[in-house]
Amino acid sequence: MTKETLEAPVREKRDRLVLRFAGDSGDGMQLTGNRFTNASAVIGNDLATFPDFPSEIRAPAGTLAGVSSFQVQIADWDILTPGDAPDILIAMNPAALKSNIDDLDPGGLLLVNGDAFVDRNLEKAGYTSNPLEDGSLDGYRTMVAPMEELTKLAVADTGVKGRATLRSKNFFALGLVSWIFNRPTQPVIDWVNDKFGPDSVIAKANIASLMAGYNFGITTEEFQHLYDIEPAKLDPGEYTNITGNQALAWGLIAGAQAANLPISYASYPITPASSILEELARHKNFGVRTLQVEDEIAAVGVAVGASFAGHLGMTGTSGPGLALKSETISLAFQVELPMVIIDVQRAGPSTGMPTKTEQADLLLAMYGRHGEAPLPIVAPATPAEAFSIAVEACRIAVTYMTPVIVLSDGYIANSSEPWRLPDLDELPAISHPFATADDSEFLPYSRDPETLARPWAIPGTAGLEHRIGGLEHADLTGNVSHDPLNHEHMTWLRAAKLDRIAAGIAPLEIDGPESGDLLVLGWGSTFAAIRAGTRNARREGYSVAHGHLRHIHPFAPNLATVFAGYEKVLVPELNSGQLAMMLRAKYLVDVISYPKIQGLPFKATEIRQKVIDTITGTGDSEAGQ
Amino acid sequence: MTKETLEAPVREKRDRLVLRFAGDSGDGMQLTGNRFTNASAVIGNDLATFPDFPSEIRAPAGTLAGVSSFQVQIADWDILTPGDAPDILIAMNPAALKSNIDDLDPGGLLLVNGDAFVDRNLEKAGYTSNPLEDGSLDGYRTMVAPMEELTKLAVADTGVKGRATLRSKNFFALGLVSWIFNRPTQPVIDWVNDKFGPDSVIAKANIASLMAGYNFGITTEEFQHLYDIEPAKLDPGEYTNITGNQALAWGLIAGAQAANLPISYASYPITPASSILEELARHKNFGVRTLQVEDEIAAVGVAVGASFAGHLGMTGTSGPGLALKSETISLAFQVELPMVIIDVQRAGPSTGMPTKTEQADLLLAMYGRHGEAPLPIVAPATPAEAFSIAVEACRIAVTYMTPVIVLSDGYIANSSEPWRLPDLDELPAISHPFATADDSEFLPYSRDPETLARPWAIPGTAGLEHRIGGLEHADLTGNVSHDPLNHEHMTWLRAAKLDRIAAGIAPLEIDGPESGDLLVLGWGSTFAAIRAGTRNARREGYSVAHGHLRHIHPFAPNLATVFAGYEKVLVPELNSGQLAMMLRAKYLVDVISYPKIQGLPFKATEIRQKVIDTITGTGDSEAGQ
Amino acid sequence: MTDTRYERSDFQSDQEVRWCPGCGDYTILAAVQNFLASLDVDKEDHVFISGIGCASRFPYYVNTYGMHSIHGRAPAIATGVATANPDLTVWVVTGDGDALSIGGNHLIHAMRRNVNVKVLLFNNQIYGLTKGQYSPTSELGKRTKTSPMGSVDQPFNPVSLAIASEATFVARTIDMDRNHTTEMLQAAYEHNGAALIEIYQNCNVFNDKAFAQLTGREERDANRINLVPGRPIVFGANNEFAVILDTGGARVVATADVAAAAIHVHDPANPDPSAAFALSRLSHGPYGPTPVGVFRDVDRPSYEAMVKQQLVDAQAQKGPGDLSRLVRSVGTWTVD
Amino acid sequence: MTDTRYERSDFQSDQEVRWCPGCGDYTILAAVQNFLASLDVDKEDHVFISGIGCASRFPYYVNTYGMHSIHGRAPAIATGVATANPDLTVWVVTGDGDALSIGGNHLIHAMRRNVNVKVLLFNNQIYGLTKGQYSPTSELGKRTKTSPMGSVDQPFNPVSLAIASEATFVARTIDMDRNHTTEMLQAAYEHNGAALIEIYQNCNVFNDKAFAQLTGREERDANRINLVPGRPIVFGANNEFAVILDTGGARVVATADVAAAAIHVHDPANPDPSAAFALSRLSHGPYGPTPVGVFRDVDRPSYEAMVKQQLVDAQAQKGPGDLSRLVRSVGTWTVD
Ligand SMILES: Cc1ncc(C[n+]2csc(CCOP(=O)(O)OP(=O)(O)O)c2C)c(N)n1
Ligand SMILES: Cc1ncc(C[n+]2csc(CCOP(=O)(O)OP(=O)(O)O)c2C)c(N)n1
Ligand code: SF4
Ligand code: SF4
Ligand SMILES: [Mg+2]
Ligand SMILES: [Mg+2]
Repeated sequence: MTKETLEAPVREKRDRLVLRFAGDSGDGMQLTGNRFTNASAVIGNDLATFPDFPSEIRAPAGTLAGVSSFQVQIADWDILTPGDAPDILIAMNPAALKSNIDDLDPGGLLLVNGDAFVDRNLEKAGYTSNPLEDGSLDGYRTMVAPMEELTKLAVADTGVKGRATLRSKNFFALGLVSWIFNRPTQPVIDWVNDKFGPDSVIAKANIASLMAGYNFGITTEEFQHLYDIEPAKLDPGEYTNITGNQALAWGLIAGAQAANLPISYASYPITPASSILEELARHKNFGVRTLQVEDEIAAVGVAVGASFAGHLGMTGTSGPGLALKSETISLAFQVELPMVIIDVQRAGPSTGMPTKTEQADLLLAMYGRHGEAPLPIVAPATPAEAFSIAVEACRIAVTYMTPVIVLSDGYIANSSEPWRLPDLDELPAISHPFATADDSEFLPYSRDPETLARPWAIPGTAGLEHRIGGLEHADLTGNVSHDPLNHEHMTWLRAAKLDRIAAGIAPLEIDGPESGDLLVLGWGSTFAAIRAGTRNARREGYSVAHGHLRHIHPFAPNLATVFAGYEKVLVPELNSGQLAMMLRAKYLVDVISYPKIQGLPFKATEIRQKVIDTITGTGDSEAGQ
Repeated sequence: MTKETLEAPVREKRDRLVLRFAGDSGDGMQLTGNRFTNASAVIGNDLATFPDFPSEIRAPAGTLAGVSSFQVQIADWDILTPGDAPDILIAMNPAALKSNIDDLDPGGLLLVNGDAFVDRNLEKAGYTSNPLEDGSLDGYRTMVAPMEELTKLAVADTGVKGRATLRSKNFFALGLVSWIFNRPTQPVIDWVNDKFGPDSVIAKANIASLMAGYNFGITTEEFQHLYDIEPAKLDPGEYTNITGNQALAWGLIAGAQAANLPISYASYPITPASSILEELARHKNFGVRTLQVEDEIAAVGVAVGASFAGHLGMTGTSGPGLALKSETISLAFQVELPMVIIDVQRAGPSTGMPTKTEQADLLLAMYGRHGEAPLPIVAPATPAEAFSIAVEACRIAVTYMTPVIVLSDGYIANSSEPWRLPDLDELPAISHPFATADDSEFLPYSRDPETLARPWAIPGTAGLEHRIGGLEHADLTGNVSHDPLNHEHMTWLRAAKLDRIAAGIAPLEIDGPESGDLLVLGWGSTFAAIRAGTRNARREGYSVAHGHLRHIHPFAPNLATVFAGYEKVLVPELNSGQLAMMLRAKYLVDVISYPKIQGLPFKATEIRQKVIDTITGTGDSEAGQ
Repeated sequence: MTDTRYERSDFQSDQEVRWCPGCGDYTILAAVQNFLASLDVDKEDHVFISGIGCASRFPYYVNTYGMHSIHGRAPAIATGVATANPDLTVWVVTGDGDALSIGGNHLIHAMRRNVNVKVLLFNNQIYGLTKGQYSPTSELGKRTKTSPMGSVDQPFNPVSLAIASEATFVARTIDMDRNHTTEMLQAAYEHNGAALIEIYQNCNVFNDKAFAQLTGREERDANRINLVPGRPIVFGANNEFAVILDTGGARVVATADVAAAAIHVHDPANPDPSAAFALSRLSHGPYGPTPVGVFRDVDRPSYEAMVKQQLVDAQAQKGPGDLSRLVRSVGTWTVD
Repeated sequence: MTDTRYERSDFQSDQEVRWCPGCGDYTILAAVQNFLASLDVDKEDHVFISGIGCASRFPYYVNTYGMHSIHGRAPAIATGVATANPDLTVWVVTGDGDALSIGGNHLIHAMRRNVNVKVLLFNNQIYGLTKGQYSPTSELGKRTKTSPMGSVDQPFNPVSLAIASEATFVARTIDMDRNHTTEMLQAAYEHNGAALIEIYQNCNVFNDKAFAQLTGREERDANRINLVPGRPIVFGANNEFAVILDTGGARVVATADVAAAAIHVHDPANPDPSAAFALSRLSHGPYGPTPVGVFRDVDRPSYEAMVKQQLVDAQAQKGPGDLSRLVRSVGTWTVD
């Protein structure tokens, strides 16, 4: 079997394709998916990814609970979501097949690691007969490759031994898929060499497997149906592929740099927020101090102290951690220090489903503090947007001297998409209200008339010595005060900052007609599904528009005007209707809540269907929240 | 000066009078007020009290910051509030005078401890001239008594020495006031003997001072204008005078007894909740276990453990503590164990004004948990009602297997009122869903079809061994599950408990017409002021009714119907409009919020005025929240 | 009831065990299940409370009552269980992060109160569940995802900390040594009051071989110091090393270099914890000679026993609680 | 700049001091203000962070930078301040409840990390601010509002606990002894790293005379053990008592009964904390002979110094942070 003996393969051109890699947690599916994504990015496809981990703990190999998957959509146009259902499924073992096959498009391509379909594994996955043999896969284009056998042969000369010989089988799969989709192998090879060192046994084994898979594709008749996807017509510019947590971390660095402030980021590890700490810890050369501390309360405490000392104090966590931080955030609010607080939401309540996504911490962020303590909240709509949202959070925190909450979620955190690099020189400078001493008495609670920010007087500055604290204090002087009218005054004054922030927010932009039957209003990670779903419905002739909030508190000031243009308002959320509740209370609009609480993102098709049902009055979509 | 030489004093009959005792924190004003109240209760007056502490720390003697006061209204009819402004002010020093005189009714009676008006004290209070001499008190009926001098003389033979001789001067004042208001001294004497032991020096000194004050009244011409207040025409029954925290503690004991469950109450001291722990700690003979633990998180943790082990786990705190408990409450919710959580609200945010009252933790109680974790919330309207609300909280917790939050506040906690003792035998039995083993497989997340309560299987019961936890779990079995549809199902199932609870709640009762211009809807400690204010307005011909929520979550099912009867709805709250927000969102009614955020309760006159303004459309009352 | 009425399988739940293959948690689970089966305690009287972490999955696998609670709070929850029902045998399973990072305060307070709970602290010197960040027992300079340039945090010595928290029972064992683990479980079980067992546990995924010096065939003889009550502390393949205690603390010396009488005789029952503390300082992380065994085992009334006694005393003094008297206790008046 | 450029009044704020008359906090405040005035440190470089409690009102009265934060969290907040700006002199003022009850975890972690903060723990063995509940240092059996039948909680020994938390500096002093307090402040100030000073502080309202055995005219001579580095530990009016250390711990003996060489010579700089720990056990609450002075004072790099060094090293290795390179670090492609 040499190249020459083969006929030229069929090349089918597609505008988009959805792939899902599925295997055991130990099979390296996330890595495989990421490398495939990267190779696709390099040749200019647009893409969106969705990694899905089994649960927070490693399950025994081969079980359903241990299945890990990574889905990516690649396209020659500006796609938004990682796709609803895969066109191609790569299944590394019976459990992966079992838990993913139902999602595969009928007629879709199924690529299977045949070696894994032995009795023991079939049993672990709960199969009573071998699906590769019992005809149950007849609806799909199924291709079975002896991936383990071939990997073993491929790595024979590289020096790996024993169990490790099988470790590279994901690279075999990647090589095969690269051939089918006409992806270059060089970016993968470069990455492997960079990661493991070109002389390492592991690099050699991975590369040998990769090429074995690729060559297996070339040489096997079965794989002669190839797909081409042209580079996407993205806006001109320089792109990189980025996950939400990475974008957030970089955005924090950029925001603090724009404000000319050092970062102190204190955190306690928690899924899915840990990788922000991990990413920031790698950039100490930016003057970023990262502190892994004893718990979430300490983390936000450290951030308060750092901000008091003139740093931009930051802390990041997920829901359980945000709950724990409540009391200290209330202090930060009361002493009016800048701070960025990140909550990468996951499915709750309690420990819930820690690796799954949800948007159910919104009301905790809004109201989860004792006393009257309103805080600004912003939320990125996509992984890449987390960069600019982080910068925006820094801007609000420093400009208005207030803690700011960023609500991201597990989906945004781990998913990736191409990000057009912004012109970094054009990031707006953020000016911080550092106080300087003059002859007059220093008043720590005097205010900038425009922003209502109080002056930030940094320890070490002569002449500005002062004390702050969590007790109610008199306007201007900050001296402890239990005066009833002062308390009322201060309460409204602190709340008034939100109005000032609102005044500085861009109006909400609408995708679609400015008036019509239905406005779909979303926030956070539901963006892609809503945008795709509403556009699809609009193409079918429905009068629907999409608005997406980046500022959850305060709202963009034009929101009431926007509402006025539509018959109905639909709010899809990955919670029981939390934003819907806020909107109903504030605008007295009979917002229709569309909740999904499955630990999974919306699919574009779900949104499209709900849009149509809502407009036509079918389905159960008329129920209020 | 013997009795005989005197003319018979003038006796004026009044239907109600408001007294305020004011002095230094060290002067024992709370004790004095309480004893006076008790003596009034014993002769059958209706009454309501309002203790007001200076701040959480003892300030230097004689300063404005150190002033402590106790207000009581006594009446011969069913009054509701401690009164808006005092008719009689007892001022023990210049600072007490200065910070209270503005509240005294013009023409009111002012009783002053003249000995305290020396230069040093005047200066500390910020007086530049002596108000007893400079004519500034001319508008009042002022009576000055040399209380310290006379106290010293009175206690000369009792054996007290040195500085301690002056300690009893509050009893002198009490004796004098007892004379003026024709209160019996015996209840005070009994109490003193009981408290300090009849043979103790301190009891002797206090009693000597008390009688000296009383006799000073008899013998001095100045005090010949006396007041009589007849016993109130209260509903027949046996009464006691009770504070909110006492009522709460007793109600918890009663509720647990009704459920036939032992109490484990775990808490960490915090103003104004500490006295619940202190009260319960005194009743170990009821089988009440009280645990003072290291912090609020441990407290709620202990309660979770106790409930798991088959006790009725309870915990109590104030706002900062509730914030800290959030994460663990989420666990209690997720594992569906019964628990009573008390939040005695105080003015926030952060440490705020710890001794002042506020209702600003409502949304924290509603939403202060990550993920979807809706909990029932109940709130007492008056101090005495805290008893039945505590019983109700126990009922809901045990019947529905859920944590329940009780929202009290500092005003209710410390105020007292006469409480007509309920027929304790008629307290409804609460049946707890203890599981028993049978042959079938035990399903820890099976449910009572009516209440949706899961079975409560107590460690130690053979055959019911099972594991629960904070991870999402499968319906029925409780095994860890990350199944998307199961998560959605469980989320709605847990939420559905609230509907079942709603079905068991009595409809909201309305005081006043069932339809009309205005409904004033309140919750918690604003009851008395709203009831009095609305009744006064109604007597003046305004069409206004008052409804008061005891169940904040879920709402009484008839609420929507009630709203339909009125033109407008006004919601007065000691916060920025938190209940108003909830009502607007749920009912899309343009509720008008009337916030007061001063650390003080509403006054009846404020409510009356706001009612009139709202109905007539004057004032700024038309602004929505 | 006989001593052998249970088998290990009686304490195995129907849930699939989900740790990484090779994880030290498996051995500990087996040891505990076997130990439970050896006891004459009804299985429904055991309660396992855990926090969050790999170790904290433990209760799911033991067929008794159990709660997989939240991160760091197990000692508080267990306090609630034990105080409510002192007849139960309450176990806490926790990790080094769970017990010493977020849960440090609850742990030290449970120790000082002497709540009758048996705390099994699986110390793998890493955060396993969250995938490999350093923990409060990780060595200084450790490079992990969150400390790419090395950790700058001095680690805790859990045994020292527990002793200073007024613990009445503190021991250490190693996952790989099933017999020793069982001995420690037995001693903790027999102790009346709070008991902490630090179990060195290998996380073969994120911190493999952390305890190699104690478990490695070549290293272990030279490093493992067995603490045996009433016995002079000697160790090494041929007992060539000994431990002496002087005013400078505990030190390892060559047995040959000291008089037999100078060798420290281990006495965990000494009310003064100073010697136990000094021994705990021999190890700071298992780098070099490390004592295992019971460091401290002294008597003090348990928290729940005292709580219960107060209820009994109160009833003896005031009679059983009478609600109708209570509500009348501050005086009443009657309106007709 | 001279050594005497400040007066006490420079460190007095314009806020009225609001403790109960007679409270031990007044003396400590005066000692600290005088001490600050004696230092050659610009007053704007001091930062006082406190929690909640009577003691925690302290920052309001000191005319430097300060924060009266929330209950128990001062060590964490101070860690943030110190790490952000190692040039500041950071003080934590806390109470026995604030530091050891709700704040216990932050305290022990600050100690092990060796954050360069000076913790002044005002131990009055009671909750003052909340009006007299027992605290984690209250003696067993103490009757308070929340323990009407007596507390059943074994108290912490703060010095033992700090030593076991890997603290590099631990001392104890008494409010009434201004000179000794100042000495301890000086020693803590000079120490590079975390320093804890337990200050026995009389709460004359809720726990009066708790320290009478150390301050009472008749009792103090027989009970106060002064720890002096390099000196044999003897005490009593005529040095009639001595402290010896043996394998059973520290003990008080009659000086006459032992050889001079047997008396323990105090060495706070000993890297092994065992002797310091043993000495800490002499007191458990000030009931009987109680050591005051510096128990432990050893060198270890401070947390913030190491944090800072890593920034310097990172810059040396990778150059100063370049945002435009960062965003390109995982590869880019260009669309025209
Ligand atoms: C409040 C909270 N914070 C953080 C986490 C994330 N988290 C879960 S386990 C863990 C640490 C696990 O380490 P350890 O206790 O040593 O257990 P191991 O996994 O090593 O057995 C962390 C940080 C959480 N679940 N909850
Ligand atoms: C979260 C929280 N819980 C409880 C309290 C109430 N509280 C304030 S100070 C204090 C204890 C004070 O004791 P300590 O720290 O010993 O200080 P002291 O008043 O004795 O100086 C308590 C329980 C609070 N303010 N915040
Ligand atoms: S991560 Fe480590 S501790 Fe956790 S299960 Fe795997 S090997 Fe065990
Ligand atoms: S209560 Fe005690 S500690 Fe607090 S100020 Fe008064 S005397 Fe001092
Ligand atoms: Mg661990
Ligand atoms: Mg104290």
